[in-house]
Amino acid sequence: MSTTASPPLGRRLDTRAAAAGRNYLNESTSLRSWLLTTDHKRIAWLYLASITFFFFIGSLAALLIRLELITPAGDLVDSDTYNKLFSLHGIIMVWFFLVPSIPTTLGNFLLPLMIGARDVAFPRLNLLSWYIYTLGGLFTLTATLAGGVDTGWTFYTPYSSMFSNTAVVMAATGVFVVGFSSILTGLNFMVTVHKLRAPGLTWFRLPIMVWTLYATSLIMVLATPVLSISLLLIVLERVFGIGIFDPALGGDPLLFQHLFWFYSHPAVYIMILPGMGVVSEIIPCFARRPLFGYRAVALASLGIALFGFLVWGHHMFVSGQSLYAGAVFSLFSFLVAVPSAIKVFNWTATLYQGRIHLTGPMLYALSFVGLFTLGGLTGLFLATLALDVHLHDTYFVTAHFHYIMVGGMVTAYFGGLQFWWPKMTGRMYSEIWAVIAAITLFIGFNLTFFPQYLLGIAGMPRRYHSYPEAFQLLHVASSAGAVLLAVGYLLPAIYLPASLRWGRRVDNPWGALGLEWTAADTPPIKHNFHQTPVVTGPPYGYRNDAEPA
Amino acid sequence: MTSPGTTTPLRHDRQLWLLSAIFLLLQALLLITWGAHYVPLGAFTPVVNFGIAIIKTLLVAIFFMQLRAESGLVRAAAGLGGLWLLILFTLLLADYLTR
Amino acid sequence: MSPQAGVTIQTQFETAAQQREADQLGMWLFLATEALLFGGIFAGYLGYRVLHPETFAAAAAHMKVGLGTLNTAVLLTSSLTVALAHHLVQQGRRRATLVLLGATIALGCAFLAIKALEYTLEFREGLMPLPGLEFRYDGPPPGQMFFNLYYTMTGLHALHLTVAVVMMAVIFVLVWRWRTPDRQARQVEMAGLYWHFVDIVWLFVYPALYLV
Amino acid sequence: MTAASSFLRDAPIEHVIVPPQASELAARYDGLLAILTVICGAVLLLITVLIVVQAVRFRARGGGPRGYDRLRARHWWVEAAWTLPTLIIFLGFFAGGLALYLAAFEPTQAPALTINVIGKQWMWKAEHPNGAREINELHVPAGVDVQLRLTSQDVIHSFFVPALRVKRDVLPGRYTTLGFNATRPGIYSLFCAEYCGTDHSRMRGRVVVLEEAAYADWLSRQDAAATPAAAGAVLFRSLGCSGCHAGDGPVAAPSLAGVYGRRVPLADGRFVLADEAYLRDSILLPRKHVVAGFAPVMPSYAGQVDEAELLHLIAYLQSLGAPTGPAAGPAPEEVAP
Repeated sequence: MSTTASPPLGRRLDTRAAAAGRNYLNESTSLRSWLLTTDHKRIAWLYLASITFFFFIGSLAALLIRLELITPAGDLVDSDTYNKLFSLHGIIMVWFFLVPSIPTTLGNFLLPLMIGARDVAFPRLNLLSWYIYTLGGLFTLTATLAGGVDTGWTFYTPYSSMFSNTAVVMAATGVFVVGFSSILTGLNFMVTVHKLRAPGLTWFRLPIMVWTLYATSLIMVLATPVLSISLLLIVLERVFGIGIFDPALGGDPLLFQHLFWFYSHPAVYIMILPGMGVVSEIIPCFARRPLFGYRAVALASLGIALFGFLVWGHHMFVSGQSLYAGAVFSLFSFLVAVPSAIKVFNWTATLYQGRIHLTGPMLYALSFVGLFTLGGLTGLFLATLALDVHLHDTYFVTAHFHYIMVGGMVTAYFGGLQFWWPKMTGRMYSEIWAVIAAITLFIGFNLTFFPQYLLGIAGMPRRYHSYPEAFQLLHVASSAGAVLLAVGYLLPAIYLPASLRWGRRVDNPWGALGLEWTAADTPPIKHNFHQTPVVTGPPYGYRNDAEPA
Repeated sequence: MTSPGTTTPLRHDRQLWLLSAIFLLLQALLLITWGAHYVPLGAFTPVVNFGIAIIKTLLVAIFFMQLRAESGLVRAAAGLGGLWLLILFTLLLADYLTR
Repeated sequence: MSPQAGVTIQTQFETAAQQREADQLGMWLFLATEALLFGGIFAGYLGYRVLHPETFAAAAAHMKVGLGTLNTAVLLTSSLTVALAHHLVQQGRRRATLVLLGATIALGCAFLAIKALEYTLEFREGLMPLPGLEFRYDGPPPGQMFFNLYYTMTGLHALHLTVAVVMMAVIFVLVWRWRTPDRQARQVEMAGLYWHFVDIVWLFVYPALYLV
Repeated sequence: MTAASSFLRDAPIEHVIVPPQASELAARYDGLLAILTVICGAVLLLITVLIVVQAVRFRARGGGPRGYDRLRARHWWVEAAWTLPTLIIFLGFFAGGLALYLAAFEPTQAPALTINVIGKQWMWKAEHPNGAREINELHVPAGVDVQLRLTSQDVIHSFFVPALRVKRDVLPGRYTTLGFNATRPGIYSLFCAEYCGTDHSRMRGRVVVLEEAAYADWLSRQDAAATPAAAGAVLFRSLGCSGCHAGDGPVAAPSLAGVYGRRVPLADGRFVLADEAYLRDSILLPRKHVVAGFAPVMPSYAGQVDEAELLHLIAYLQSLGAPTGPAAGPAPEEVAP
């Protein structure tokens, strides 16, 4: 951070870690030392293991869905199975992958390192979060696999509360439990950022990653409990018949949608904000330029977190919500899009006059910008009241949020994982394969989801097990893309673990300038720093006149 | 911030006096709410009821929960929940009141 | 290191003050979360009250306002005893703290007992919409919705109060042992914050359900 | 379930991407869609080109020192330069969307034809004013302001006709309305757009738009048992409503003649518009709105009438003209067609 000259890319440093010999990975190796660890870096690995597991379960469900949709007749699985598959896919991907992934893996690993702290504020709570997450997740998975849940991840009442005869109670309980993991992580991060910053590390010297993690945590703490209570009401309804959503008692089915989206729309920002943080770290590093408009990007993160709470009703434009409320929600939806647009422009401007290295992580990051832009722009279609009437609940929506969440967030997650992989392991992965994987992901993703925009405009509704034949061509294209996408996901799952054995030892292969790179060993020692770093300048002190490697 | 041994006896007496006074005020407010229940106030009933509840909450938070002695950061954290509840209620009512 | 003896500073903190502020901030953020949890169901209450104002008022006439008011008074008193306990434990006055903590626990139990009495009376009147039990309320259906909300809200509150009572009991034992007075002072403070919060929730449950 | 699948008849879809424009709204809709697509497409193209061009132009192995960074020198001006136009364009989108939305969901003139549609797992049931009924199909005349009165018997459904660019959720316990004016005769797809359980994807059918004369002809060929109003009149007697509301019963009850569309004074001094929702509530939740001057003694009919019967009762009440006397509405027989 205080460094003035950035070392060129690819410089192979004699690792200080090797000289010292001790790091957080080899400090103790027993299973017990991992399962009872309070070290944020080890907890990040625990999360990485759990999350990868859930990600592949969710992906498998997605693949089956796409296979089923190759033909219009719905002949691979029956409709109940299909409904359970997309519910499983949604529940797993949203709550056990997208929401926790970057904050709990990269966030856990990096947050204390980036702010010069020895750990998070409440390390034992941090471990507890992981246990809650994993046990709650396995509980839900058991429910969705054994009994099956067919409500979709949205649990809309009165279908979920009175009509579905599947394992809704178990699944909702599992998601309810996992919510606490999210809340505790968010709380932990917020206190950490407020109270544990290194001397000299003022707010406007924080890396954007920390800003976005902070904004994410704010949403986790304030939105998750509302989801908890609405799921609890469904469980109480199904167990005791309390009928809060029963129309026969004067209950309003829309109440659930209000409460659900009060969480679930901000949750979209829980998913995307950390991705924006990752990209804001990667792009300056490989463009050898400080992030353009640092303050604007930092404040935009907080702006998104706040405005994200004012827009939930845009999921309900055709639901029977009051037209006036719809207008208010539409207006706020456009306002929340402004900070996102600002970020995109700033990332693009960061490249200007840079010295751009198209490494694997950089390709992921640039893919993110492109895919997120398309996802965000199509979000404007959906925020436009009249256009949403036709597009709501069609494949246009499916395509839109997959562009944000898969094209955006998952791409950022993969990019970030590879950017910090050397830091986490002390080993370099295969760059060639990373480039191939990033390109495969980009092509496969667009082939999968772009046709879905067209399907949506054509009027194909979501969650359809069988469909009119006219839509088949686009569905086949989408399914073909899904196979390519699966390859793009599988590649890192092979070459990243392989690097643990065959990768060369590195210290800071990118010449990156964050505190985590410059002030800590690679891999870091148990309490991160030999001595507490003192920060004297702003982040991203990259220079584009450094000599090439 | 108070820590053992740093509080003077005078401060101690004042603290006890203050807490007891706040307690009496809270009970008085409770009696007013209860009494108001038997007076037909029409549309003002909820205003009075919840207005008094908010006053009581502020008293408990500021004096019993010692917010007055806390840093601005903790006060902000305390206000956070209230602010977000306001967002939830306002936008929810934006639907229910104009439907 | 801190000049205060007895405070263990965990590795991630530099000073005792930093550690205390972190605890304090963490607790208040947790209370914000809890506030939103109750906020969700209050939002439901609010929406339904706007949709069915008359039937809610009619159903609320069946509430036992006297018991509700008594319970509010009990909880406010318990808040006083907690606040006093926090004050006294900082003075190192163990015995007085124990008396006040004991009083707090007793008041908490008294609240739960009165609540249980209320539930029993309502059960006898057939105003409890349980499966397999006849619900005897001759008003229109949204009245039943009112009772459902009443049981959910007061039940969730009672659950929180039960947790708070158990927490207070544990801290009572810790203060009794008096191993590390400074830590005990922190524990009383933290548990006290939670107790006050549960009290505040009731301050809204009371007018929402009893004084419609 | 097998019964449901036998109803499955898809409309012939010949379009590839953009559905046919079968209503006035559809043309305006497509115009707005085109504007957004062009503007957003241009922005996407701009960002993509900027990334690709810069990645090549400023590639690391390009050698040499870099030029002066003009953007950074006036950094806040640059921020403002892209933030303000963005905001203005967004507000433009908002206004355009709002105007069209209000036009679609709040039509200014009264509909010429109201058709009741009930959604249930997993079929659409429609009933025309003359009593003609159909399942998973809806015949409507072209060039007429049609209003659908939608309700659901079980879970939330959503009535979606891509060619008309209309969609509206169908809620249990509530009436929502959907208005359109079909301009082009033809057969169009009808979908349920809100996930509603096992056979959600089979809850689809066809909307048949006919010329007005053809529609009249089609109507006349349907064997309508009784009009909804007549069916409602029968119910009105058999449920015992007439006992009190026709004025000759033991209990005083408000006259219902001409009640529909009137502002009714309530016991607490407020007024409420007697629309479908009000009449529905008065039958199912009679004590929600007590009419001024009457005791709250009416029992609830919840559970005794289903959604279709409720719509019949409302149709009957709607058919009652202006009151003929102070307390007596016309007897049911008088209004039968």
